[in-house]
Amino acid sequence: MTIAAGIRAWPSDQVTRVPYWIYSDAALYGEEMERVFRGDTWSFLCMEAELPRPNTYRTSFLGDMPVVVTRDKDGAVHAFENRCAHRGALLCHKERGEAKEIACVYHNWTYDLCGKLTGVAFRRGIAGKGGMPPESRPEQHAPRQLRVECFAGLVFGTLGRHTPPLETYLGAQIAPKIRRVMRAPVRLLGGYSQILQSNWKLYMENVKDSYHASLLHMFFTTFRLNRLSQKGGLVVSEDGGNHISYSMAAADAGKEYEKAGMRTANEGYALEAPELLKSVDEFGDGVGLQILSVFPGFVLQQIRNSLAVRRIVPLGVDRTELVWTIFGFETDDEALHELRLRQANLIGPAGFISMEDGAAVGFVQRGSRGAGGELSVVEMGGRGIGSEESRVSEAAVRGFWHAYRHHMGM
Amino acid sequence: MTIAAGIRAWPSDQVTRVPYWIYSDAALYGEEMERVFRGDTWSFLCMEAELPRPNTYRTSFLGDMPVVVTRDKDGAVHAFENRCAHRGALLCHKERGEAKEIACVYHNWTYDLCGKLTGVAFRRGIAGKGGMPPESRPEQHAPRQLRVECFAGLVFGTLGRHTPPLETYLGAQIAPKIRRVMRAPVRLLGGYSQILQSNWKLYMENVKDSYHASLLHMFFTTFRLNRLSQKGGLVVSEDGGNHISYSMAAADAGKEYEKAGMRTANEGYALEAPELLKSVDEFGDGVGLQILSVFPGFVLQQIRNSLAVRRIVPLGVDRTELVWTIFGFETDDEALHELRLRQANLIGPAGFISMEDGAAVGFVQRGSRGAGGELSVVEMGGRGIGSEESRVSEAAVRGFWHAYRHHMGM
Amino acid sequence: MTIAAGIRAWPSDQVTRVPYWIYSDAALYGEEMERVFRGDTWSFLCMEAELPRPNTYRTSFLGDMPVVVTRDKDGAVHAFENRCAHRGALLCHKERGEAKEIACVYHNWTYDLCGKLTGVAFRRGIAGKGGMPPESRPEQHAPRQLRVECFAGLVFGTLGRHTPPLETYLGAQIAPKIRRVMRAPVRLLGGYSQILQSNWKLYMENVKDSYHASLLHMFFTTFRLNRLSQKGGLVVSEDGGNHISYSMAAADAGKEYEKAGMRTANEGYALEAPELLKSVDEFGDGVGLQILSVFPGFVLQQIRNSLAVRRIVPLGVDRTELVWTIFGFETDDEALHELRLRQANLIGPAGFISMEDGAAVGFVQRGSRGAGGELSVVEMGGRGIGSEESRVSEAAVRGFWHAYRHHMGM
Amino acid sequence: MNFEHQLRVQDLNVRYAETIDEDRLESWPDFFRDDGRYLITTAENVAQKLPIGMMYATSRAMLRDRIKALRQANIYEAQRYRHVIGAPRLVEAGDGTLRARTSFMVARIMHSGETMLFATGCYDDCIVLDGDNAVFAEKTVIIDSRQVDTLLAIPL
Amino acid sequence: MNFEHQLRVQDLNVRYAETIDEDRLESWPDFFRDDGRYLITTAENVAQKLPIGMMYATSRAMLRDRIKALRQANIYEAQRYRHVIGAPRLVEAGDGTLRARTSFMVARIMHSGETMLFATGCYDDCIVLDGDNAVFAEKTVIIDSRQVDTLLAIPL
Amino acid sequence: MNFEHQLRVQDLNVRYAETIDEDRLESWPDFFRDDGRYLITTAENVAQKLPIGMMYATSRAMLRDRIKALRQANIYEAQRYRHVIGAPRLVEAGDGTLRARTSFMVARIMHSGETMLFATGCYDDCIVLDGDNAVFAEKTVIIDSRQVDTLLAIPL
Ligand code: FES
Ligand code: FES
Ligand code: FES
Ligand SMILES: [Fe+3]
Ligand SMILES: [Fe+3]
Ligand SMILES: [Fe+3]
Repeated sequence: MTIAAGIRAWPSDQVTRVPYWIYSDAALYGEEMERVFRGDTWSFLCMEAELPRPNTYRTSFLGDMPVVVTRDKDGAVHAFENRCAHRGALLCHKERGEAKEIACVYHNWTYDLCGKLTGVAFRRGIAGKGGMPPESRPEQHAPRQLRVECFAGLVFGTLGRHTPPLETYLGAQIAPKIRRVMRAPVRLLGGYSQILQSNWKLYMENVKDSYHASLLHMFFTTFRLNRLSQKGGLVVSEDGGNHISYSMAAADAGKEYEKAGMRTANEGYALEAPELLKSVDEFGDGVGLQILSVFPGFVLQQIRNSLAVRRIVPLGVDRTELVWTIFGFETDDEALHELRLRQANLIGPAGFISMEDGAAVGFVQRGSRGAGGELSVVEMGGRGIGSEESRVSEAAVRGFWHAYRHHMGM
Repeated sequence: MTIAAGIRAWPSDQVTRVPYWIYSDAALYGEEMERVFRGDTWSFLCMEAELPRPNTYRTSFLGDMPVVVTRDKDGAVHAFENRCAHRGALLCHKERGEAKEIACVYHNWTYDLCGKLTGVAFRRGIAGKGGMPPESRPEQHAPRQLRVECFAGLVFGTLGRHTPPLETYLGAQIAPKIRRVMRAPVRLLGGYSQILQSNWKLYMENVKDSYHASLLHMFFTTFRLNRLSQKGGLVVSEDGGNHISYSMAAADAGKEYEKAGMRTANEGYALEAPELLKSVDEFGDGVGLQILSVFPGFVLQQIRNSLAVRRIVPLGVDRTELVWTIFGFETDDEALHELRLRQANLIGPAGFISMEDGAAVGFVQRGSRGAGGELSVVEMGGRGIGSEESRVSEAAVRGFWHAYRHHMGM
Repeated sequence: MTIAAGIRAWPSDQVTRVPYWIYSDAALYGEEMERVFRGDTWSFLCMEAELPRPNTYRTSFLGDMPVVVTRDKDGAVHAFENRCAHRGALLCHKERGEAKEIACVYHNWTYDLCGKLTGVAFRRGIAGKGGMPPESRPEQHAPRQLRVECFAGLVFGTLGRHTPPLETYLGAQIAPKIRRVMRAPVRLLGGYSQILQSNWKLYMENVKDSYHASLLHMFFTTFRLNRLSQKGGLVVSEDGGNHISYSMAAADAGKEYEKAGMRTANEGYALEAPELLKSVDEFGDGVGLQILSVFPGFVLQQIRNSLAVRRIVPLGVDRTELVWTIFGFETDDEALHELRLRQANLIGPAGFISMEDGAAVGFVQRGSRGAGGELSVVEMGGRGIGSEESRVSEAAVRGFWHAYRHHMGM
Repeated sequence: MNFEHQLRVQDLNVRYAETIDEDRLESWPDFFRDDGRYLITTAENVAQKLPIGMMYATSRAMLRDRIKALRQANIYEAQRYRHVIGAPRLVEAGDGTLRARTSFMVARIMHSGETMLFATGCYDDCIVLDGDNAVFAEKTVIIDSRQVDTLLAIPL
Repeated sequence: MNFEHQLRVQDLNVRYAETIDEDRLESWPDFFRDDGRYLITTAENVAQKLPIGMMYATSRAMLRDRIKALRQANIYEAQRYRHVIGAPRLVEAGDGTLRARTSFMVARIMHSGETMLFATGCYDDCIVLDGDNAVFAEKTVIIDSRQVDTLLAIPL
Repeated sequence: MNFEHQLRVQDLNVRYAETIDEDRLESWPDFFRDDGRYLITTAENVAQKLPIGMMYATSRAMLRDRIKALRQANIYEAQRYRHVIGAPRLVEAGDGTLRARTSFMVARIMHSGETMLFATGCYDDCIVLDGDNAVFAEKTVIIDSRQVDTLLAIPL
């Protein structure tokens, strides 16, 4: 891809230094919507379970572009721009619903659930007067169709002409880890969203940053839910864009944090109601925590028995909505169901763990104001973007920038 | 007019396709304020009735530029920039008031009601010290005077040097339709405003779009207040900028909507209190609805006996204030007065009819996000901007773009 | 300094005319943050009294850039960017506090109170895995150190390489007037801030504008607290950037305002509780009012016995925070203390006097919208920037623009 | 002051607001007398003695028509209100009716979650008590701002 | 708890707020005792035990001066407030006075219609009841934010 | 209606909110019964009958753990709330417990002074009265918006 006029150059050939203007340049933000989100990338749109029956739809976003995701009468899933062919009104203005066809409210043009324009009100006028010229082809301006692939109950879409097949895009090491979590038919437990006062990239870096987890999130460390000293690993896809970070549930007795005198170490801190942390090894592999991300904006989370997908919706250069959908499985028994509800205390805007990510990304957005010309340092675990046994590494963050530069042509 | 650097080109020589970036380009918005609103166009400022006596004023806007409209001691109406010659403070910061002269609060410079600078505080200093050099000519920076014309009780203003006389600008077919409505001395009934979450042009298109009325506004159709199948017409001024759309009150018994299966057809829907729709033919011509617009931002409405003027105040590229002033006539009897109050239920932000326009323009602003490069289709009624018998036409919308391109030099 | 691409040119070689776009050009605003606030200028950061003990800190701003001001264990004052060397998070997210060292919450990197990076969490990894390459030099990206000077209990900082020593910068006539007010160890009385709906420069002009005081602020005039006819003067530093305006407490019996028929003259207006205006000549020089400003954003105020420092924090091209800190002296007796509390009614957002400045600057921001190409007039007291006996002068405002153009290279 | 009336009117207001906030709009007209009068206007219109309203009904039937139109005819984005209402200030009109003035704030929550302070103002009510029941003979909603964001579909 | 006191203080607060919101500022001082003390300060100042206020009066005369200045001397854009006030929490001080803490939110509505959540905080009051009458011996308005938009002309 | 219950529940709500707004969070769990249930969820989840919450506790001990974590473990910027709460609508459950629905608005004030309307919604409570004391057996906080700005550290 050619370098767009008005896009600033990356300061070096490395991804170990990131310029701060990348989080605050409004023109760049516009380019990202085109090149990253509407380019050759896969964006998570929704879960298949959110389209429970034929003739249902759900609205979502491809970057900042509104889209409609539908399940047609035959059960096939489609996605298209949420924009009328005529004058561009939103076709669906509800979060979700049932519909056999979609009628734009403005002039009543109609569409089938594939996004095909099926009717133009009074196209031939009334009593031979008015209406459209016979040669008009409004169909040519129909909402753009997304290429859609469903994988393990997750619906992804792309506008890119050269986006590789989803499973290839995910990579041989990441795809199986999605299947690992999505082990049974999904039961939706609910959702909410979090407005992050930061650029969207800061959140994706945060998710890929296995280094911060146990340093920012004292709750993790204190209760040894996740310490860098626990057995685990970091896997980055070849293109750098996708990753998983995982750790084994087995609490270690290590004293590295205490030795290093980390703020996050906190002996003699105990819960009055330890049942909060009770969990079961539902995946049978002893992995207590797996954070998985797919470039540009998808996250799949397993924290003990708390499962959720998260997707980002950029709202502006310094504002991002993070949409959480929490789920379990149809096969859950009452006990496991209750565990998931209780462990929901760990996640989301009020999560003992994840609330802090909301604070952290905002701190960077504000801390780097006035530092446009400066560089941040991404050198933990070296300079590479490869997988590592150690999570004391920013390899996945470097991977993110590797993929970003590729798609931005920077 | 020459094409401004940094204004994007119109995608074709037609007005049947409109690029979506036109609603979201911030630089373009700035140019519009200069070229359209402060160019060779007439903007509606207020009703003469809002300046009831000599020595009264009212603040208004020319696009985003604050202006003061006054009636001087001799009853003449003037308008000028609401900006002090000295350092630029607002001269009047109230909506309306009485004044023999205007004093800027910041340093007490004074103006007469023509906007002429009449006093500079301590211009000669105090005790021979300080004050302005004798050769200073602050008068050269006085607030810019608008050319003002009053027509049928409506006050218009322009900053353009080459704006034609108002009546010429309105056009031979439009001017009489203003006179038609403004049939007697005005009695103000009140007002309010509506904040539209859209670019200003989307609202003006909406007003000129005779095609949407009975498709978006079910209330219209259901009660046969306005159906495209009713007798009526669409008149567009030669330059395209001004229009009227009208329909006869006589309800038609047509079944076109039912045949076409429009969402807007709704048999067996009736009002418990039909008095809401009771009306009289006060203009004696059987016209039940007349919507009239003048480029760039004025609307005169007759919906049965509900009369109002609307003016737009752009607040930003994606925000617009729509100011409504509802009126009747001094000659109204109690019955007609009460009809107007009751029919006010049809209009404004809570209007059974017009509330939907507030939603629709926002839907386009959001629906077209991410579609900057795409085009909308304006082909109902062909490609021309001429008047038509049929309202199944977007001729007036094309007329708007014709006038817009002219003023923008696009 | 060279002229930046994309900065518009100053319209003449004079400072008697100021273009209105200077208050609304977003690109220019960004340049100001670099060239003015992070250039060769001194910004007031806080009072020494806000760092009462060793190992205390306070957050502040250099323009829009967050900074930390600290007092180290030896009592020395330091200031540095409030941005972590690693990924740029705010280092301190509290207004003020006690700390022996500073730990970034994101990854627990630590700093001493000089802003020196002292610790990188798991720099060497864990159990020989992960961590930073030995040759990494994150120290090179440490938060930028400000040069700091304390003067008469006030802490100033600069990032400029060529900023002259503070006392030189203040100028021979201004520095002593700061000392005059800061006559004893400070006792903090409290503070608040005011959000101004205007560009930051409009507030600084307002402060330097000795002409407006008695014309806008009727309270001043009515009670003869400050009339242009009172004995006083205006002093401007050579570079134009700094100023004092003062007037003697002795009420004059002059009738200039009454003669000139100023709105601000208001005979027969009296207070029921005149104790509000009771004051003592604590400085022993009969000066009842001294307003002092230092370019770009500092104000020191003595209004009778009401003492305060004010600093501006630009929040955007049309929004500014004005932070007030009100103080007295350790040596104050109860009577003087009570006088200060009572006279606080004169200042701040609710001040009988200063509330109006909040309104005035907003009036200019809004009044000049649409007048980007027009010029405001700054010609009171001639064209120079020199000191004057008369305060019927805008010399200090011209001085501001002189200094501004110098730093902006305009 | 009459404490019982105070608490009964407060309770009336709470139930009135809850009915709207929980989207039980079909029951909303029942808070009015058959010939109940309902008007939404602005403080500016009231100050200028201008009669126009945004919603104006002179009977419960008209209120039912309003709701019917909202449900069946009008197009608007899914949204809800949240009223917070102050204590009423009552004046006993003697004839078994009470006049009450009550301040309110209403937040509007779009289906997307976007929340704004949508309207502030006061209710100027004429309330009829009979037995345990209390209904509005007149309710004038005076909103402080002349500006309404996008549209005002749901009554206040 | 004393229900009568509860309702009387609530009524006092409602009338106090209404007087301000309806711009009857000339009557505002009458809610205070002759030697009434009125202070507007911020939670931050209170937390740091710093005494300064934004408005500070130690007599009803000073409150009248405040209003007089607003009406005759001060320049500010036309604006109104809308108070919504919670229920007071009362502590009987025994000596016929009550201490009350009450949360409030105040929206500010500019003449243009622009509306914002202008101030939130709590009233810390000392109230004197005599007979049917209730007045403030002390009213401290503690606003939660240290930031005030543009200016604070009208009392809270 | 039972005026005493009305006023007692109103008083309970005021003290509950004040405890949060004045950052006396250590006392917050005491407003609940030992086996008290506390849930924060959204109107959207409730409407779809989806069980997940943002905070969920089934005992006072869990509430104490929440506060302990806020104080000792969690990182978030200094902030405070201001609740304004409407009058409760009570339903006597007979068994000495009351069900109450109460509307609220909560403003959030950052240490910097930045203020926003942070949450609106209603409390769906089950309250146990014994003697002079009243505690929550269940408190469900249903926020109207699914969006939360940045984080929700302090309970609502
Ligand atoms: S915009 Fe959809 S039908 Fe016209
Ligand atoms: S700005 Fe108007 S007199 Fe100075
Ligand atoms: S950003 Fe500060 S330690 Fe990483
Ligand atoms: Fe995290
Ligand atoms: Fe319409
Ligand atoms: Fe001033």
